[in-house]
Amino acid sequence: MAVKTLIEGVREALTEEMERDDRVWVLGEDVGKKGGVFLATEGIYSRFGEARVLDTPLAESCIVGVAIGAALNGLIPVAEIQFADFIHPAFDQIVSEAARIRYRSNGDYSCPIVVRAPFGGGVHGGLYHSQSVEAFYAHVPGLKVVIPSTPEDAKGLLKAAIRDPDPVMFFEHKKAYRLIKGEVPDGEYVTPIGTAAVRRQGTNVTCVAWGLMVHHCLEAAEAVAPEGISVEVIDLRTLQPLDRETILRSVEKTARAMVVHEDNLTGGFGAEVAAIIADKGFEHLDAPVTRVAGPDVPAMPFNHPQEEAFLPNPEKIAAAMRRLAAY
Amino acid sequence: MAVKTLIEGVREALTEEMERDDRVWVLGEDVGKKGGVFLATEGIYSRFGEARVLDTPLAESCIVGVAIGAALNGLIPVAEIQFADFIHPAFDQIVSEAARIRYRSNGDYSCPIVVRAPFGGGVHGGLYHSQSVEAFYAHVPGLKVVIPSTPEDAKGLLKAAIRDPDPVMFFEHKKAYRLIKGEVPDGEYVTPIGTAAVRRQGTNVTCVAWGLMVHHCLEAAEAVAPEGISVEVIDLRTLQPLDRETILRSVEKTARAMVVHEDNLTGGFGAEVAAIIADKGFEHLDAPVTRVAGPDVPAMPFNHPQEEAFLPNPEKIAAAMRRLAAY
Amino acid sequence: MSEEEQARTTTARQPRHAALGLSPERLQVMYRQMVLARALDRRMWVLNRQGKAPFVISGQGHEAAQVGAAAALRPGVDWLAPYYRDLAFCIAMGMTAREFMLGVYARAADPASGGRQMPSHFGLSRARIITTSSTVSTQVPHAAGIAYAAKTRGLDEVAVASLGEGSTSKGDWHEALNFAGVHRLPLVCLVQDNDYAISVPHRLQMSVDSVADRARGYGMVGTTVDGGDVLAVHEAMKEAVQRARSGQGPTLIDAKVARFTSHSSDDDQRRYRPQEELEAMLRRDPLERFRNYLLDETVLTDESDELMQQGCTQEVEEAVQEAQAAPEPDPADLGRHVFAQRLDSSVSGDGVGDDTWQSRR
Amino acid sequence: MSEEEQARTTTARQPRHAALGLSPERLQVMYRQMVLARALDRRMWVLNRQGKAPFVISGQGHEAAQVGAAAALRPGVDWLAPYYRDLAFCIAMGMTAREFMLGVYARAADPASGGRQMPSHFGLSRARIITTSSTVSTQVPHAAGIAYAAKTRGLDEVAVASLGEGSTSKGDWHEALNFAGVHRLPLVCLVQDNDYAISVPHRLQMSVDSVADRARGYGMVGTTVDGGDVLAVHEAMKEAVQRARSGQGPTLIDAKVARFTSHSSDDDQRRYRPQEELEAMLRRDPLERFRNYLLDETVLTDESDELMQQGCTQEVEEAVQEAQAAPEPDPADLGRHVFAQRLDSSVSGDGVGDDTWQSRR
Ligand SMILES: Cc1ncc(C[n+]2csc(CCOP(=O)(O)OP(=O)(O)O)c2C)c(N)n1
Ligand SMILES: Cc1ncc(C[n+]2csc(CCOP(=O)(O)OP(=O)(O)O)c2C)c(N)n1
Ligand SMILES: [Mg+2]
Ligand SMILES: [Mg+2]
Repeated sequence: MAVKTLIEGVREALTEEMERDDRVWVLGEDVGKKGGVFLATEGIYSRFGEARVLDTPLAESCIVGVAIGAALNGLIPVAEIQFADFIHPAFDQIVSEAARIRYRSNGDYSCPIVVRAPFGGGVHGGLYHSQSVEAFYAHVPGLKVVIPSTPEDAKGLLKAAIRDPDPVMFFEHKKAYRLIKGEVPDGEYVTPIGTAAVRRQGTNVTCVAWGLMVHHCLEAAEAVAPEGISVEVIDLRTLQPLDRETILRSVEKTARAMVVHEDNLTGGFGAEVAAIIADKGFEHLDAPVTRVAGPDVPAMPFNHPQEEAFLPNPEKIAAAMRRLAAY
Repeated sequence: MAVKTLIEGVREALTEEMERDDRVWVLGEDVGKKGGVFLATEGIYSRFGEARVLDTPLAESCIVGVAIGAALNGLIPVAEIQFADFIHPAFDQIVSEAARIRYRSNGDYSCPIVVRAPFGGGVHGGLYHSQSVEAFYAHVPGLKVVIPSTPEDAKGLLKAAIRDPDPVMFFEHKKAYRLIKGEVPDGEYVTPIGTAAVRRQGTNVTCVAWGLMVHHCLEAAEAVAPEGISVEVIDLRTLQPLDRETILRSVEKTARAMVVHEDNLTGGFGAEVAAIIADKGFEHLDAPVTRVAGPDVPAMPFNHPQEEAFLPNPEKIAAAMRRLAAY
Repeated sequence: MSEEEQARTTTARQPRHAALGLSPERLQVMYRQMVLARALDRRMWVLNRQGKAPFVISGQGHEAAQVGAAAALRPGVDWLAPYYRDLAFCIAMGMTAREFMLGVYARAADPASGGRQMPSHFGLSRARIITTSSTVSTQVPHAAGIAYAAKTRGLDEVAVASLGEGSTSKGDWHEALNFAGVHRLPLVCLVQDNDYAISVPHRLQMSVDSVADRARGYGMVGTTVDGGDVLAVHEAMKEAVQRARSGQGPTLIDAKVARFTSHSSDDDQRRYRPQEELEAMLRRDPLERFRNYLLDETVLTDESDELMQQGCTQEVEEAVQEAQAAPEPDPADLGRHVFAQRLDSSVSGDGVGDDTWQSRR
Repeated sequence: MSEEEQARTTTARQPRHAALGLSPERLQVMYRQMVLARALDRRMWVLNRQGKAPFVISGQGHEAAQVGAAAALRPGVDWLAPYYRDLAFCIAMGMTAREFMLGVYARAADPASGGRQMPSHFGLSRARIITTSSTVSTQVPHAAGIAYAAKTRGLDEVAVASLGEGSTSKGDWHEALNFAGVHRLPLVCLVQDNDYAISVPHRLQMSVDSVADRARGYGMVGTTVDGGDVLAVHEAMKEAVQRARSGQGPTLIDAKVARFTSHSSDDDQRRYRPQEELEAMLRRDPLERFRNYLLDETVLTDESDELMQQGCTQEVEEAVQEAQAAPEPDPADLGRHVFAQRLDSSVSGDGVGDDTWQSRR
């Protein structure tokens, strides 16, 4: 085991999978010589060459559309969208095409592609380099949506995504890329898509999160622990398919639930988690299902004070934990 | 008052607003001579001419993008997207542009456009002429999302949308176009965006819906009434801004809540409504917050048996009402 | 070859088809594909009027362009990313009448989608016809991706993207053609320009007479052909395929065709097209034109034609009978093929809406 | 005109600028715009190294193209849909140094966005510079819409869309140019081709040397110009504007420029551009070139140049001081300008995340 950053986990997964299977093909803007704007693909171009690591034209719909076509003809494309904010032009190709290839052909065709994109804020990205987009895609049947929060998972889940027979949206929190370090097992492993991880055991409050927010929740949980509030933190890891069992089992124990995400509140994926708890976990609930999320403004401003004001952080989360525990 | 169809309400609103204000400009595919594929703009071309009713090239992103630009230079564009299923290519222009013009310019610019699109199934539309897309847009701050369920509202809300200083997504259930008839007031009126309508009073169950589903819920409510189940049916009319007060006031009374939509369940707008109830209405709740929705398949099949199986209908809704009342 | 033909070839000009390397037998096959497609298409409208086919979208008037193009391809090797008017194209690539009619009836055995999609939303892996949506132009980047994979994997395969002229206005078309040009992919883009996108006329769709004028901007060859002339289209396509296979990159072909029917069964083109235009158009039937050529060249006789027509009618009738009798899709299968494996956790929610579905899984 | 100049004009050739109708005074204004833009740009990088400007994106090397183009426009009448390299363009259209620096510092008084956007995301209604996002090419349909409104409202206004060559690969670009061609709109699309889109070289972006080759396919005129030559760009733009204003439709101009700096402060172009290429490029400074021309034509002297440089430096310093001292945006304003009216019902949810925000509204 060695301590690595989250982005190293991503890079290792790509490299190992490209070694393992020569059908794996990386494409995107600046993924080649430059190694990607975050250097997620650094060294991959020099190792595998232009035929397997393609700097595409600046056209997101084309990137995903070409990936779909290439998958139909035997490649396993891993497309990088430079920022999640710029995935919107590819919305149609992802939602109406990739997600439905198998369904609409009644199983005659399939679409094993991965679409990777860095998301999230707190890096002075402004309105167009900070967005969270997971809620859009988690609403679309036919897509899997994966968001790792640790280097180990980044590697294991990306490997699973590349091996998955269906399209996987793989979102990487850009602030977590270098901030989050952790042990990465030596040797080959794959982390199955579809199971949440309980990152911290607790008995009073269930706190559900994904991506960087998991770490904020853990910090908040530590902050309230001395006050006698015991928080269980669940890292969803994959939003679709969603591990409802782990969530509901925890709520059964704690009777209090909250969801935390960076995306704006209304219609965020937290709504789905809250709705499931309010339905399937109702009989166990002793308090309102709470959400901590970005406010309903179009996106996160560039300037520091407003960026700060937008973002959920350990203090804001801890305050919500206290309120919930005291209900 | 005269009895009219929902699509007549749409057409009257367009005609009257174009009469009232010559900045109002209709654009879209086939909106001209043909009068739109559903004839929503029938007669408008012959009345106002090509300069004010433009058949655009087949390019949805262009339709919305051009509408934004025209709005910046003094027009009030009402863009028709032929089917909500084909709005996805315009996702970026709607989400990253229209919704943010005001916010990102700190109020220096604004974007008074309306984007109309027929949505929904039950008309043998198959995978690509049946979709519900409201959840995507209701998640985007900066957009208003309006879905009328009656001819009166279709007219009054569309007029309000055209007069609104901000971008409004206006979704019309295509099966409701001719199926739903109702009184439309004579003379000028505008229905304000942002308030729900209680379509039926009740004391045992709160049932929240929008679009065609409102009518299914009313039918279901009648069906269970003889069994002593009194259902209050709320027609949201606008999803964004959402009239939380009306919802919560009703739940306070009934202590039981359900949401019905045609869109697939996971991440549908019903999740948001359920989450709000589970939070702000928690202390009043006596039963799980229930959702009746389309299943999590990529879209509604064309063939009749599977289309039927997909769609929520009065029987399915009534069954859920009974279960909820009996909890 | 008949004696008369041989005489003619030796004594006078070489017939056009011979110059293209098309044997009389090949011509007969092509003609039959057109006849069969037309017969299926017409039958589909009858079914629509009978209330048996709720939705019809038609290829009548486009057959020469499609069959001419297909004749330059190798079924099962080359790929087709078709659009909804490509009935004749798909027939020529290997789709059977029966397979098509199963789609018209939206039967469980419909190989394109198991009855999930509207008719004419083609797809058949056996024939390398990819699955298509209704959203126009989305298939063009797919074709580019297929061609890229072929090139990078060293496979001798050509990908054809087919679409209408209106659909070239979409961003996806541009993005895909640009990509294909950059990588000199083995791709042919066949635009079937029938002058209308539903009701929107050519003049409101683009400012050039031929979309092939755009080829140069993508660094590719562009050709405009009379899409009513099966041999002209074949010639253009043959050259394009040669170019693709020899590493010389993509081609953009603009075939001028005629849309005989309304856009679909939901449309009435008399609302927006002048009567004279419609009449003039219907006089220019590509099928007639090919028949006359074949009769002239004695590749066909009135008798053999009659026989072929009958054969096609019968084939269509059998397909209709079979499709009519075939079982409808099972509502229990609504949840199949969302993913490779069924995921219980993706099946969620309450209400009978998805209870129905869940209960049968 | 100086005596010497007059002598030259009468005795020999007419100077290029005179042929274009540009007076020496106008040239001086243009030169000053370039000098000021360059000075602001360089200062911004210094601020970045000092940790005062977290993000920088630069127009150095593009100034001649921008100022040459702007000189053909009427500020306050014609519209600019700019992109992030258009500092000199915006200066020439009427944005002040102070306004720009308020954006670099993301201050509350930043007129483009109140500090919400990254620097160089221009927007200034007073100068008819529309608000822009980071998402490339989205502004091109906006410009088309502006031009359409101008045309349909009978206004004598021209819309200019400005973008990089990489951004022409996007669907929005195609869709907008097609639309503009169909309606012969008063639009000019200025592509600033600096050979790279971040690290992606021209050869992987498109298969033609000049994107102007695509003009014909949109039924419009296309020109390729040396974007390092302010007068050449001006000439092309002047013609385009005349065309637009006289109802002859849109023009596509491809101006070949050089990207002197890395893509942005987050990039290092030495990673992907050869050293020789960088060195050769830096020797071709459009600002130098214009200065030499002006010195040759005696529109400028070393002394007047020195004075102008000093003036610009001072203007920049004042702008920096003012911006530095200006207040930051108030977190309480996070929720402003989502809609015209504040909507209480759109403010929802729990947790401190939006409590903070809600509490201050
Ligand atoms: C993206 C998208 N927008 C709108 C539609 C609705 N629609 C279906 S066919 C069609 C016209 C297509 O015209 P063209 O490309 O010329 O093909 P044709 O039908 O004339 O052969 C339209 C607008 C669609 N299918 N997809
Ligand atoms: C749709 C979209 N995708 C990706 C990006 C990230 N990005 C910002 S600038 C840029 C390169 C633009 O290149 P070009 O158009 O040539 O302009 P240049 O920067 O060279 O002037 C990229 C890829 C973006 N802003 N928008
Ligand atoms: Mg057409
Ligand atoms: Mg560039």
